[in-house]
Amino acid sequence: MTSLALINELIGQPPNASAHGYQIDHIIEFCHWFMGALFLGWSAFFVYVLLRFRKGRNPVASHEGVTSGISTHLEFAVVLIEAVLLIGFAVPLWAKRVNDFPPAKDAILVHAVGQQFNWNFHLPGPDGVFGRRAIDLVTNTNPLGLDPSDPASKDDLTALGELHVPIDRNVIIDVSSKDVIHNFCLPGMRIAQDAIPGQIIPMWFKPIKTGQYEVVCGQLCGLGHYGMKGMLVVDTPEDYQAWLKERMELSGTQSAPPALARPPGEPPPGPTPGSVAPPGAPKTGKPGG
Amino acid sequence: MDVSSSVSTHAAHDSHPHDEHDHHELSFLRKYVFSTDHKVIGLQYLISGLIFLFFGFLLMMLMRWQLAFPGTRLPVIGTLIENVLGQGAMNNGVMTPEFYNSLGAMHGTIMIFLGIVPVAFAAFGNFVVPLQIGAPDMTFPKINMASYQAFFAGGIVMLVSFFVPGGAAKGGWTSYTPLSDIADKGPTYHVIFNGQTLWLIAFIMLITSSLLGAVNFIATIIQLRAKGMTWMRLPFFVWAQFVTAFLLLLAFPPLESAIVMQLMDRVAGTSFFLPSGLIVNGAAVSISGGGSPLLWQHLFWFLGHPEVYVLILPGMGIVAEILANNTRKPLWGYKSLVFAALVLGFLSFIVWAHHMWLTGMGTVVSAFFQTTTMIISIPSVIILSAFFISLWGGSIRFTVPMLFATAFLPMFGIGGLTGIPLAFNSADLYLHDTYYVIAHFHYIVAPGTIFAVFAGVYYWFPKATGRKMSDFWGHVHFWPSLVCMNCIFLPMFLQGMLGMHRRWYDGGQGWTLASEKVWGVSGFHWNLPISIAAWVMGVAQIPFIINFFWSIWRGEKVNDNPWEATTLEWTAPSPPPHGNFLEAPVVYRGPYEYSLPGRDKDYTMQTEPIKEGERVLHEPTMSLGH
Amino acid sequence: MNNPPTTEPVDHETEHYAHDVSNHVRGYLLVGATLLVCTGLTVFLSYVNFGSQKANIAVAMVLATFKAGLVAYIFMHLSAEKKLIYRVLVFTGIFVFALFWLTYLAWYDPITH
Amino acid sequence: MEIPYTVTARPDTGLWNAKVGIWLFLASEVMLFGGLFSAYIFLRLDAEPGYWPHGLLNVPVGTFNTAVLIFSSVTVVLAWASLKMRRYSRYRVYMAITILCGVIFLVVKLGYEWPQKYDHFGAYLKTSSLEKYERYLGNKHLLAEGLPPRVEITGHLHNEAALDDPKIKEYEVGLDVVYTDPTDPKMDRPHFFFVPPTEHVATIEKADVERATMFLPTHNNYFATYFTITGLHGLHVLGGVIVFTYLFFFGGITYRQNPEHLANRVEVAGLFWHFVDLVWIFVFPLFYLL
Ligand code: HEA
Ligand code: HEA
Ligand code: CUA
Ligand SMILES: [Cu+2]
Repeated sequence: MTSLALINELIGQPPNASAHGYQIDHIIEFCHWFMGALFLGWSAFFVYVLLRFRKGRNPVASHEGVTSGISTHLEFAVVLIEAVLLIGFAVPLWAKRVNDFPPAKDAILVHAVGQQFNWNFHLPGPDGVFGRRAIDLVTNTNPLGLDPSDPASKDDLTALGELHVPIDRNVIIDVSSKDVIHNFCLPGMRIAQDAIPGQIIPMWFKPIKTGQYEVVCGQLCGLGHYGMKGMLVVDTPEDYQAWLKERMELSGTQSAPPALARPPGEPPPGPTPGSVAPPGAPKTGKPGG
Repeated sequence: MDVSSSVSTHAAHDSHPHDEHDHHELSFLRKYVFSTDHKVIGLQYLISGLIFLFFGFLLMMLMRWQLAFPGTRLPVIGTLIENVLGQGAMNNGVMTPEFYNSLGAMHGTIMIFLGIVPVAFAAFGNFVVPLQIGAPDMTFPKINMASYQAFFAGGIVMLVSFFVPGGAAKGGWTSYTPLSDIADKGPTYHVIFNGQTLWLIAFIMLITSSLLGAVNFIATIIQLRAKGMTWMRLPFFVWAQFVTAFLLLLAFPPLESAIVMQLMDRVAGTSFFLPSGLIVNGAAVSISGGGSPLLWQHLFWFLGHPEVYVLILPGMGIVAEILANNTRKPLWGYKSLVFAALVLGFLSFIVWAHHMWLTGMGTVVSAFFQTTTMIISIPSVIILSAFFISLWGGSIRFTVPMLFATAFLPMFGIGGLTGIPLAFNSADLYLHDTYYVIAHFHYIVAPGTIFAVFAGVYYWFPKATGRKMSDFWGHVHFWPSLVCMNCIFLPMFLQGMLGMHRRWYDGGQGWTLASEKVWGVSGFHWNLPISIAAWVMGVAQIPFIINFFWSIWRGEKVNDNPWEATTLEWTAPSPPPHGNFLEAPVVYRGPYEYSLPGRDKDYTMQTEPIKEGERVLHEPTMSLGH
Repeated sequence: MNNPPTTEPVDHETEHYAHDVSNHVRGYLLVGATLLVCTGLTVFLSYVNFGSQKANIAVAMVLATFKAGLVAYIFMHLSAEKKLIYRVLVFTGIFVFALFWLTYLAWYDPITH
Repeated sequence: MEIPYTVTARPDTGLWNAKVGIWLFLASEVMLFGGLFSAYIFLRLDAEPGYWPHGLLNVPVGTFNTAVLIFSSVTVVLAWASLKMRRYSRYRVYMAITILCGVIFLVVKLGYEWPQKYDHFGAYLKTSSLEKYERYLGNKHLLAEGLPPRVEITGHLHNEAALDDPKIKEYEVGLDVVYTDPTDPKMDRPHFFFVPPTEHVATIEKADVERATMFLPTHNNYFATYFTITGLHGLHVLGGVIVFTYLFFFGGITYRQNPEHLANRVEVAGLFWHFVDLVWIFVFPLFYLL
């Protein structure tokens, strides 16, 4: 699956590293060919006309000017090409992005929660179940508010800023935010998604090249916006396992919050907060996981 | 003998032509400050708008320093600003991130709402529209004055906001919630005197001003057209203003409602745009919650998109007038131009969500908005094609206004064309909020609309003052501006394609992706040539400013119709007296009767009666009334 | 089209209209009374159980629309208004509708997996 | 040149200037209230069950105010009609009544309805505590009836100091009548007549409370929209009253110069007034009744 995005490379787009990315590059490419043709065509016409009909060369103007209907054909062609781009490429591509999520059981599942100015990642661990998170448990050492009393959270992994995924596996990331709107943007993977407080919106991609990829926060989120950088590391399966192990050990020591007994009157652990919209939250973004 | 010279001889100037009941001289204040005369108001708008435009540019020149040399002292000016605005803005002469964000938000806001809208819409609309339709004034002169005053007050509040603790608004010109809802709410929070709240208050004033202006424009065009000025004899500029006024009239109020709600959120503690469970700085925010951040975005872009056509339509109108005049032939496809402008206006209300592709939109809605966005590009293509084709067969005079109008065409073309990839949400996955978007719209508003504005200033200057601006200095202004504009904005496409994002205080210095090279220079290092071009651009405006003021008093005197144009404003004396026309004009023909065959002059005024036996070309008709 | 249409004001038209007005007064009173009755009805019906909240809202909105229509049509003289005003209002109506409906669509078209 | 068509209609459009102007302005007003109502609709649709309160406003007073506005709409047309028939003194009478109606509306709104709300108290309970207050809430009964649950207890706050003083650990609330007998089917729907809070004082522990405030805009999105929309509507009423007062006192000057001109002005002001009435026709059921 090589990219044939010539123009894109020419104007500086870095190489694509995800399975679907070449399609995105193609549509950008087609657009640029189309725009380039229009631009060059009209520019040539424009320059010719300016020279040919300048006052010195053509002292008397013609009242009628152009009488042929050529421009109508041209406009029709534009409509046609735009329609093809739209119906043939853009709409199906988007449908694939947002409707055809790969089955969750075979995919790497991650929750990404934005905050000023960092990304928190939450992985379900070996049991595949995300532990409960609650707002009132949020502290500096427990930025996600993970509930240690929830059995499902025992094996969960959290990471700040850096996320590892294995190559050639589908990755589904549920994106949300604790404070303001951020945007989880992976230029290398040709994917991005707003992180909106009160909502959880999933996105997915399949990395096909190992390496390090910057996660950009693509939405103004305050004074540290410019430095809100995450890192996505695409590992070989072995390296990925090593990373998991390392995280596991770490969470066993420092980063895990002290195990508290559930305070009296506290309801039994429910689903992950955030995976159920809080009261009043817009109902977009179905429960994740 | 043609009508223009018969009604507007210079002798007639002295015979005080207007209404009998105010023959005493007006005081200076009534004449220039609290004037109800549309021409004076137009000029007030023009001067204040240009000053704001220049001010907005100054802000950007500051930002360009930070982008080119992140974290380095800004010589002299840095210390100056530090002394005026304090350490929150400049720390030891180095710009703070807060101040950078303030500058960005205020650059966007000021350029759009205090610069281009007042100049392109309000100033030219006020000055030119009544003259072009043969009206004595606007329908509601007092409301017209109120409109200017509301604008002025709004501008002052906007400027004042730089001086309150915490500085001016920092949330971008889009003021997305929750960021803007919670902005400035630190320990020193004052309910009113903080940047974001003042931004909102200023906006209410600006919206009021625009609404009053829009009502006035539409009513004037409907009611005060001269005898014989049928809809299809209106100059295209008037049509453009007509559609623009409708956009302002109907798209602004929903934003106003959103502004009121954000104001309530900030001042009264409501949660219109705040969902439950927010944690800011590690602490839960005490609010009722249950609001929606996206509601703001919908209401904002419901205005935001029509607004961009507010920025471009008047420019297109100005360019149309100047093209016809300087090619000495009628605009090609007048009827399709009018039709395209109307369609553009209508559709601009139903494309807004293309600014929200990444907010989690499903297939159905995004397909709808992609389709409408594609469709709306068609009328733009029609308009631009008609302009290009209009050049064919002309006898093109490259006067200074014409230079700017000519440059407008490809510049708008580049800006418009690069809107197309953005319109596909899948392509926008990559391009959203990168410098590609910045380059896209600046090509339209900066070398596009600003050039149209310059063209208009040079073109109608003789009507407003009786004098002409210098051609030589006009050229000195034009060529460097054209070159600089492209040096500023072309490289931004490259930066955007690299993945560099907008609103980056460090200009990408801390990012690996910005260290990739494109065309031999890394993305980050492209900032320097861009900034230099921007500063040179600033210098290139000096000839214009000097030329402008010098020509008001010292420019070459010219007759009432120096460009040998056909539309009605050129039948009035220069400058037109109160009440505009010495006699009510009567219109007999279309707006662009240039180079009619078998005449000794190559232009025929709209007021010139149809000669007996004259072959009347097919004239399109249309009725909006009754 | 090439001869300028007349734009002189015509006086007799308004005179004629003024004469008509006295006949309308009874109508205005009647409409006022209808509006009051409808208000009472709205209040009353809101305490009647139509099965669901939605149904109650629908009933109230139908009545409100009817009342608003009366105000607009009779009190605001839309019944005798010129086409131009209608056009402005039709477009306004379309845009408000677009604002509600398209936002509604976007609101309930979520991405899920 | 004078500005034409200020009084008489332009033949080809059939309209005089201010008529065009006011309708354009009203079109923009439609969009303004459209924006606000869209907020109402979406916030309400999104509200969790129990979070969009019902029956907290005083319906008879609201009905009275509605009637006042409708009545004033009639008098303002009559004022205009009197001018058309050139009966100036009658015009003054109708105008005076209209102004009076506007003032009554505002006084009732600002002097009675709003303060009554500021004086009322509501406490949202934590989900985990709902069970504990079941005897006030009657949620089992509501569930059986298929009605949305109650998650809030409202009434008169007896110890107002509790609002600010963290040392006080509970609220003492003189309950609204609903909470005294929550399972009575009569309580399933709001009452028409306003019933003041009872003497039955309940103690609500702060630890069980999610959020408690007086009925201010901050209390919940219902009150946020209520105060914002009625506030903006109130400003419009105020604007109308000011214009009418001007026309009442200074209309005579215009009338003597050209009675038709005054009639037009009254018509324009009246159009605005009817619009304000029209907005209220929607506000009333949406906030008071549903
Ligand atoms: C006046 C301003 C203006 C105009 C006219 C336009 C016009 C268009 N815009 Fe743009 N746009 C903005 C101002 C403008 N825009 C701004 C300010 C933003 C950013 C806001 C922000 O987030 O801060 C933006 C952002 C923006 C986005 C969102 C991007 C993002 O945030 O990710 C999109 C997406 O669809 C878009 C699309 C379009 C389209 C399809 C057009 C079309 O209407 C264009 C149609 C025109 C053509 C198709 C050109 C036709 C020309 C020819 C056929 C001839 C060519 C010949 C030669 C070149 C010689 N614009
Ligand atoms: C109409 C709108 C408009 C205009 C004209 C401009 C003009 C310019 N803009 Fe701006 N810009 C915006 C609207 C506009 N911009 C918006 C909306 C944003 C987004 C803000 C946000 O992120 O929220 C933005 C953001 C933006 C950025 C991105 C910042 C960031 O994301 O961090 C940059 C970066 O270079 C930039 C640069 C420039 C430059 C160099 C010009 C130059 O082209 C300026 C040229 C100006 C002139 C040439 C002035 C001429 C005037 C005179 C000569 C008058 C003098 C006469 C008298 C005093 C009588 N702009
Ligand atoms: Cu987070 Cu920008
Ligand atoms: Cu847009």
